[in-house]
Order: sequence, then structure tokens, then C-alpha cells
Amino acid sequence: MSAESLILFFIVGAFLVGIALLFSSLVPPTSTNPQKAEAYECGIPTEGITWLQFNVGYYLFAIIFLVFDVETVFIFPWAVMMKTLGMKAFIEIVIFFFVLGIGLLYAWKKGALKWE
Amino acid sequence: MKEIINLPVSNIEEEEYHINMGPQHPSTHGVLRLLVSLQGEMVRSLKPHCGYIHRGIEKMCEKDTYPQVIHLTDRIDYLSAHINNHAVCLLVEKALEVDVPERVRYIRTIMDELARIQSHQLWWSSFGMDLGGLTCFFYGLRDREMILDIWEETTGSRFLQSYNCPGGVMQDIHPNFQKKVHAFLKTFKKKIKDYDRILSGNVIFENRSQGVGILSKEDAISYGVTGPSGRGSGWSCDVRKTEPYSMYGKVQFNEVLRYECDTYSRYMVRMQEMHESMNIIEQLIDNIPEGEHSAKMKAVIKLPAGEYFQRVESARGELGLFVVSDGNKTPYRMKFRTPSFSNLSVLDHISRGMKIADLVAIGASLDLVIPDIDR
Amino acid sequence: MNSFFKYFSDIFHGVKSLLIGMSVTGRYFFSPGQIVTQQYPENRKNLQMFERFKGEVIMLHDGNNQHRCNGCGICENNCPNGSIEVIPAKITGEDGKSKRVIDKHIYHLGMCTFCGLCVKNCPSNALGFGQEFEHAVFDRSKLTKVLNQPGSSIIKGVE
Amino acid sequence: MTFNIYDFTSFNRWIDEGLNSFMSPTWALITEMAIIGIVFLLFYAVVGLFLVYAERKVCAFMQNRVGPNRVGPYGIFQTIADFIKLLMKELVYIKDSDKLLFNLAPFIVIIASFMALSAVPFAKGLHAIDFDIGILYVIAVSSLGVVGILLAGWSSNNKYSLIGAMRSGAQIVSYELSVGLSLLTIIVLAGTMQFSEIVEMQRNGWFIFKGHIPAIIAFIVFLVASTAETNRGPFDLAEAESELTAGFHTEYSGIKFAFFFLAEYMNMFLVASIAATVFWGGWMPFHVSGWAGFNTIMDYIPPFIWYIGKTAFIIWLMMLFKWTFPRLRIDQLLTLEWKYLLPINLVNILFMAFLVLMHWHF
Amino acid sequence: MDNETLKARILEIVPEAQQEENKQFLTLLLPAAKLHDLALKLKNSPELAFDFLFCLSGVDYIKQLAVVYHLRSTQHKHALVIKVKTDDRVNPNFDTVCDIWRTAEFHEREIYDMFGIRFNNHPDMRRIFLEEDWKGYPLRKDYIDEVNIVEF
Repeated sequence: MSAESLILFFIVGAFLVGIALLFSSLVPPTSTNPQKAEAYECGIPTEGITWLQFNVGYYLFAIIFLVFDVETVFIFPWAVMMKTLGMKAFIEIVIFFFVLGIGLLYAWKKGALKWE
Repeated sequence: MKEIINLPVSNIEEEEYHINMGPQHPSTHGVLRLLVSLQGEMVRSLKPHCGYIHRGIEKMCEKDTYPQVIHLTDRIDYLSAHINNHAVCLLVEKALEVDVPERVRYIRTIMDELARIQSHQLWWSSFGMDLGGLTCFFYGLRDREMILDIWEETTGSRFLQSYNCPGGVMQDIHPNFQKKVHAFLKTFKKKIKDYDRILSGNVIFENRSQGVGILSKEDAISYGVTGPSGRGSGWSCDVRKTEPYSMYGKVQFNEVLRYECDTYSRYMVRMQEMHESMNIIEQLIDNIPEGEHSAKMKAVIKLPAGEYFQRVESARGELGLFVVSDGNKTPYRMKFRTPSFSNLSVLDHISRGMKIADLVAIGASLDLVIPDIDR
Repeated sequence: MNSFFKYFSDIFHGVKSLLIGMSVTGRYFFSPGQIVTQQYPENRKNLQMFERFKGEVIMLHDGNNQHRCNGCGICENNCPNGSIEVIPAKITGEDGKSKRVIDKHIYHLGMCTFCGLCVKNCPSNALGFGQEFEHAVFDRSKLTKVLNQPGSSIIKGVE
Repeated sequence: MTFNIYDFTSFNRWIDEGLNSFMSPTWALITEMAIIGIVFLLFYAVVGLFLVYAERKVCAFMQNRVGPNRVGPYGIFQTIADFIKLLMKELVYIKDSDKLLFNLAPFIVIIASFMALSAVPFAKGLHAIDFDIGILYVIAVSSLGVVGILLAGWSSNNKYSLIGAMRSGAQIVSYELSVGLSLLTIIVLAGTMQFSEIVEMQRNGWFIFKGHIPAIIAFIVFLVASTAETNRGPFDLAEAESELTAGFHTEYSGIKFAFFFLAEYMNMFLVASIAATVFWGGWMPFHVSGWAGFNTIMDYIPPFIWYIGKTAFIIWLMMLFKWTFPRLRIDQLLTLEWKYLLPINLVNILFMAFLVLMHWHF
Repeated sequence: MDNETLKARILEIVPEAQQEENKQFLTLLLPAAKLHDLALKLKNSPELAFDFLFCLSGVDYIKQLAVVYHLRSTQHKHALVIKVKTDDRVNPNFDTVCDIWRTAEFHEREIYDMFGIRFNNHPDMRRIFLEEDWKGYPLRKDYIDEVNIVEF
């Protein structure tokens, strides 16, 4: 089978969820109750709004991740072709990794790898 | 650039995030509500809201006679029910100047230590569970079962025994008691090694608990954090040592102290205490003297008018019992100074600036029992 | 340099501690040993409670449907929860004297906390603890029981 | 036509030719797709249900318990009963939740795991799609599932869920790197990203033996990182039940909750099969060069059994992790990735490349 | 420090203190106004060093409402009981000691909850167990609750 048939798996997956949701929304008995629709917070009504600006503390991680993820894309072709490219490419990739490592070390020393 | 600097600070303040942990929350171990104010994952402050299971035991005590009070004390800190009973009995005996038989002292001390072990076992179980290691929970409960069986055989109940009574104990120990306690000690000495292997030495656990929830000795004293939690801060506050009662003055045991002041040290104190408790039981179990299981008491117990105070070391810390008597058969005022109540008050102080996950670990390390807070 | 070695020793100790932990669960996986789980409804037939087990308060009756309770009411006074009500009756004995006997010994199981004070303080050892523990009923009023069996009488010489 | 359990290629061809003989090629393709779809749907459901049962039983043994034992012999129908129960439960809608995303999240989670499943080679010739960039594809698709979790947590209008979602966000941006890099280590050794070729290359020795030290390190890193990617303990911070009650799926009820549950187990299966394929030779039997007799005996065991056995072992390892370790804290999760796994991984790739260039591997 | 010297030392600070009879502890009855002052000195003077407030209870003596402070020194191992009383049943109040012993914060809230005794300068003077709108103070002797108390 070809890669186009991926669409099949997409459809089958969606079908599985869709049919079950449909069944579940039609067959089981339903009862409405305003308290049922409350968000669960250990039995206490929620105070304040939920979606407010949130200090997640991993923006820096996201940025470092972005850097590394892009770099991984560069590594993939080399990894596949490494045997044919030989020693020269290896030395080049060592230099590339060295630069990456310096970057990581810098971020580490700067304290970017800390969840605040 | 200037605008960015001049952003009002109050905006950031408003981004506080309020979350209710409890009353229906897996890590509050009962119906305790903590209103946690968060900034991201960081706990800025928290307010405990208790009283969800306040039963007014102090008021109920005012209508009960002294022997009747005992069955209520079981329900204060249900995990150290024996010890709570013991406190009432000691107070009544002290006030009436009754001398209880030696056998009773032995039995009570052994029962207290068994209660301490099973309480710590359950604490260990739930500690593991709070940190996400569910397996610990079942190991702890499995081993606790043996103690409950020993109790059931002697006292008839597994949990709320009401075994002590003023002057002695309700009934003599079962003939199998000593044999079963020996069997328990033998098994548990092997099993407690598993506890260390699966949790204490685990690198994840160490990282989760070390340096978390620092409680200095001064704060521990000021907040009245007694028991293993206080001893984890290096405060020698064991009532069994400072004011020995029953057999504690005569047995050899160490007061476990640790000085790291964090969750890990509170954890290690309890682990060590289980060993010490087994040590105490071993010294006593073969030497229980023959004799009556109860002293002769009057049919109606009346305490002379006055004020009495009795302290015992429950599994969670110092249990203080303050009784004002007006000479009647019922106490005029009975106040329980329960350890968890004071231990809870420190939670806000030591969990500030920690993460939510740490808050759970700290709460578990303080070993709060909610009925003990609410009474 | 020191921190460099610490980095690797940390990894080593961490992995070691994890393996030790896994060895515990792994051992139990292959040899669970004695499983303490009670298969409750199945083992009902051979389920043996301990003899002192406090299931419920009962009045001890002998083979002749006779008990030892004379209706003194000490148990009622001793009960902290008011779960016992003693309703005495007066009967005229053979010698013509009227004497106090028990009419109904009412026991509210729903209020009982099994403290054992009634059993302990009964002067004539008329009460005891039963082994029954399956008390669940659909109606709360069914938890109120009369302990003296119908038609029972007091054992002679107990009074 | 004989049915050969050692090589499904001829079987596939037989079906293909059979269908083409009485249908137009278009209809034959559609029929084939339908067959594949149904087979995978059934497989997905059966494996999902079985894994849930297996986990409950395995953890019960580890915890000295009995586990499910009421429904059917040894409780084997327990998960089916659970599934029916969940199917029959009401779907509760939450006030002020983002309805679209709230309903979309289970779709994303399931579809991601379903699509990733398409690349797994179960036996020789028994795979749906044999990509030439198989590994890259799996890495890409399987990390989509975490997006579903992020959406689920965010859309619920629940504070616990939101924190869970934020945590899962941090998890995505961290552990994906390690999964990719540890698989890269093997790509360096194999020189290809196609699963069938990777398996074929392990005919004379699995990569974990061929690549010895770096391959073992890569395997451990992959196991840790993929456990984190599938949101399983000890990395289940997004649903940390003792802190966030149920984390991202707090508000999900009935069958919607079941899908998150199912997807988690399928992701575990998926990760285990990738690990089995890449590191342990997939369906390739265990061969020792030179032991001709031994190798023949090993060849008699069908490839599917080899594949399932290896996968089951890795799944068991992941269960062992979950039921032994306490949960990490969010900053420790990130520390583990950025300060330990990532540097080790980077060095490990170079180490592996060096080995390959020097022909020091077996 | 034994009880006699202790008593002398405290009488130096608060001459109005009266001793009450108690076999166990040295018990002193103080005028409410001097409470905070004395508490501060008890905690801070090195030879007294009462750093551990191990019980804080309210008592309703019908005529009076009282608060009892059980104090101990972890350093010198001596103990002391301080009692303050007030005749005011409508609006009883004392000075808080929770800035001296932090554990008092919760205990004082409990006393407020159960006896209605207010503590001045307390940072968070709310009910701790009961609801904010609860009427009356349950541990007072004259408290009658028709709804919740079952009479046998």
C-alpha cells in the first residue's frame, strides 16, 4: 500500500471515535442538572475565571526545543547517509554537535533549564 | 521600552490562580479543604478550611461519663485510637490517684506501639500513593493487616477498639496475643526492608522529598509541630522521653531525631520510629507480668474538682488532654490538644514557594488525619 | 571536574536505586507469596470471625430459651449513645411478690458504636457480642432489635 | 495457494490478485482498504482491551493482590464489561467549556495513535504501509497525541485540567527530542529509516547486540523518553491523580474518557513495538551466528510470535516502571530530559557513528 | 527554674497575678490587659524562654469566660499555666498571642468559633470549623441548638 492510504487510517480512527460518540450521545439515558455541568473542583464552585494568563515557566524550554528540533532535522539526512559520506561528514557533524553542545551548556549555565 | 517597565505590577498580582484542593481530593486524606493560591505551578499561599467533619466531640464529652468518653476519643485520631484512650485513662487514674497493675501498663504500652506502627504503615502507604507510587499503598496495607488481626483477636475490633478503660483494659489479652505479635515482628522486619528498597532509597523519591518543605526547629516549636514532624526538624519533643508514662520510662529506646528539616527527614523519622517501636515491643512482649487486667475502680467515677492535664505521644505528635472537672461524673470541659491541628497550621508557612507536587508531599509528610483536626 | 564526576555518579546511583526498586516489584510479580485478599462472598461459608469479634450486642440465651437479664437498666445507663432501651415489666412471682423482669430489651444497632460498656458492666453477664457482621438493610428501622427472644424467661436464681 | 505464517507477502499478493480477478481495480482497492480498515479497527480494540486487562492483572501481581477475577475466568472479560459500561454512560457537557476542542481532543488522540499504528511491521509482509521514512513518520505522528491531551486539558474549563495541559505541553517540548535522537542512533547504524529494511538488517543479529554499548544506552533512553511521551507513570504528570485529581481528563466522562484511556494503552503498545522493531529485531527470530541448528529451531517460531513476545516484554517493562516508581515533579521531568537524556543522547550518537565508521559494531 | 522562683519572677513582671491551686502546673490568673506584655517577656527572656504553647483552651465558667494558656520551655523544661478571665459574655475579647507563638493562630480561631471570644490584632479572626453564618457559640454552657443536638 502506498503512503496515500494514510487517509484510510485517518478515516478509520475518526470513524471509531465518531460512531462511539454518536452511540453514546443517543443511547444512554441523560438527565440534565445545572450542578452536573459545573467544572469539578473538589466539590467547591470554581472561583474566578479559569482561562487567565498563566505562568507556565517553560517558554525558555520551548525556545531551546525549537532550536534542537530544527537541528535534529539536519541530523536525519546525515544519519541515513552516514556510511557513504564517511569520515569527513563525521568530523563535520562532530563540529556541529559541539556547537549545539556549547549552546546547551550556555543555556544550562544561564539557568534557562530551570522551571520557575 | 519605557512602557514595558512601567507596566502596573498589580496586573501580575491579579494573575493569582485559586484552586481548591479538597474537600474531595485524593491527597488531602479526608475532607480537608485547602484553598491554594498559585502562580503557575508555584504555591503562593494556602488557606486551610476545616470543619467538614467536625462532630463536636468536646461538647459530646461534656455529657458523657469518663468511661464513656473513651469511645469518643477513638474517633478523634482513628489511627492512634489506643493512644487516645490511653490519655483519658491516664488522666483519670492520675486524678484519682489509682495505681494500675503492672500487667495493664505492659499491655497498654504494647498496644500503643502497635498502634504507632500501624499508623506509620498507613502513613507510608499513603505517602507513596501521594507521590504516585501506588504499589507502596498496597504493601503498607498488606502488612498492616497483621496488626489489625492481632487487635481483632484481643479487643474484638479492628479499628476503633475502645480497649482501654479507667483502671485497666476492658478484657485480658487473648492467649494467642504474644505468639501473633512475635509472628508480626518477624514478618515485618523482613517487609520493612522492602519499604526502604522501593521508596526510601529511590532516586525519584529522594529528589521529590529532599529540600522540600523546610521547617526550622524554631518554627516547629513556635507552630507547635510535635511528633515525628517536629523531630524531623531536630526538636526533641517525644513525650515518651520527656514525661514518661506507663512503661516508657523503663524500656530502652532512642528518640529518633533528624536535622535536615525537610520532607525527607520527616519521612526518615517515621521509618526509624517503626524500628524503635518494634524494639520496644520486643522488650515488653515476653515479660508481661501475670495479674489482673484492671484495677478496682468505683462504679461511678468522679474526678475531684480542679483542672487536669495529660500528655501522651500519639502517632502524630503530642496529644494533650485538658480537663476541667467540677466534681461531677462528667467532665465540665474537656479539651483535646490534637497534634494534627497544630501540624496543619504550619502547612501554609512551609509550602510557600513550593510547587503543587511539593505541597502534596509536604502534606503527606505532616501525616494529617482530618478527624484529628476537626474533632 | 568534581561536578563532572558527580554528574556520572548521580546517574549511576540513580539507575542503581531504580533497579533495586524494580527488583522488589519484579520479585512480587513472579512470586506473589501469600495473598491476603479475602474473596469475601465466596468464602462466606468458612469465614471464621475471632471469638471476641464485636459484631452486634446480643442477649445470651441458653437451650431452654432462658436468659439472665433482670432488666436492671445498667446497660442503658452505661451506653454513651442511647442505643439501648430497657422496658421492664412487673410480674407476680410464685411467692406472690411482684418482681421486676425484662419486657423488652431494645437495641438500636444503628446508634451503637461497639464500645463494649454494656457487656462489660452487665452485673449478671446477660449480654454478649454476636459474630454477625452483615448488618446492611434497606430500612433503618430494621436496625432496631429486641434482644430478648419472644417467650424467653429469666434463668432461676439470677435475679 | 498455501498459507504461510512465516511470510505474509504471498498472502497479500493472493488477496490482491483474487480481488482483482473479479473486480475492477478501483473497487478492488476500495475493498482492500475496507478489509484493512476493519482488521485494524478490530486489532486496535482487542489490543486496547487486552492491554487494560493485562495492566490490571500485572499490577495486581506486583502489588500482591488478585486483580480482576469476577467477570469470566480470571476476570478476562472485565475490560469488556468496563467498556460496555463506559459506552452506556452519559456524556456530560461542562459549562463554559470550549465545546469544539473538548470534542475534538479524543479524535486527535485516537487518530494519532491509529495513524502511527499503520507503520508498524507485525511480521514479514504484514504491515499496512511500509514507508521509506518510517521512523520519522512515527516520531511525527505519535507526538500528535500529546496535542490532543493539551487540547483536552485546555478546553475543559477546569483548573486542574489546565495545569495538566500546561504540564503536558512542557512534556511535548522535551521528550520528543530524546525519542528522535535515540532512534537516530539506530538510524546511524542501520543507514535507513524504513522499518522493513531495519528489520531485514537484523537478520544476523539484533541491533541491540550489534551496536552494543551505544545501542543499549539508546534503548534505555528511548524507553524512558517514550514512557514520558505516552504519559505513563512515572511521567504521568498531566494526569497526576494525587495532585490534579485526574488532570487533563477530569471533565471527560463515559466513552470520551475511555478513548483517552484506550489511546494511552495503544500508545504504549506502539512505543513498545517501535522499540521491539528498532532495537530487538521486530519479528526477526533470535539468531546466533555459527549455531546453525539453534537458528533453525528459532526460525520455526513464527515471526508474529517473536514480534508479540518482544513487544509484550517491553510493555511489561513499562508497567514495571509505572508500578514501582513515584511520580516526578515537573522541574525534575525537565531536568532529566535536558540535563541528562539530551547530552547523553548527543554524545551517544557520535559514539555510535564513530563505531560504525570504525566497523567496531558486530 | 522551679515553680517558686518562676512565680516570683512573674510576680515581678505582673504584680497583680494570682495563683490558682493546681497540683500539676503553676497556674496564674492574670488581668487581661497584661497578657500580651507578659507573654512577650515569657517568650523572650532567656531564663524563662517559654517557647512552646502546647495547649490553648477556652473554658466557660458560666459567670466568666476564660482562656487557658499552657506553656512550656523546651530549653529549661519548666511549665506554666496562664489564665485570663472576663465577665463580659456579650463581647469578650483578649489580646492575641499569635505573634508570639504562631500555633495560637489556629487555636484562637477555634476558641472564637466555639466560645465567641475575640482576639484583638489577630490576623484572620474568622470561624475555623463552623460556617460563617452559624448562630451562637457551641461550647458555651448556655448554648442550645434545637436542630442538631439529640437529647436522649
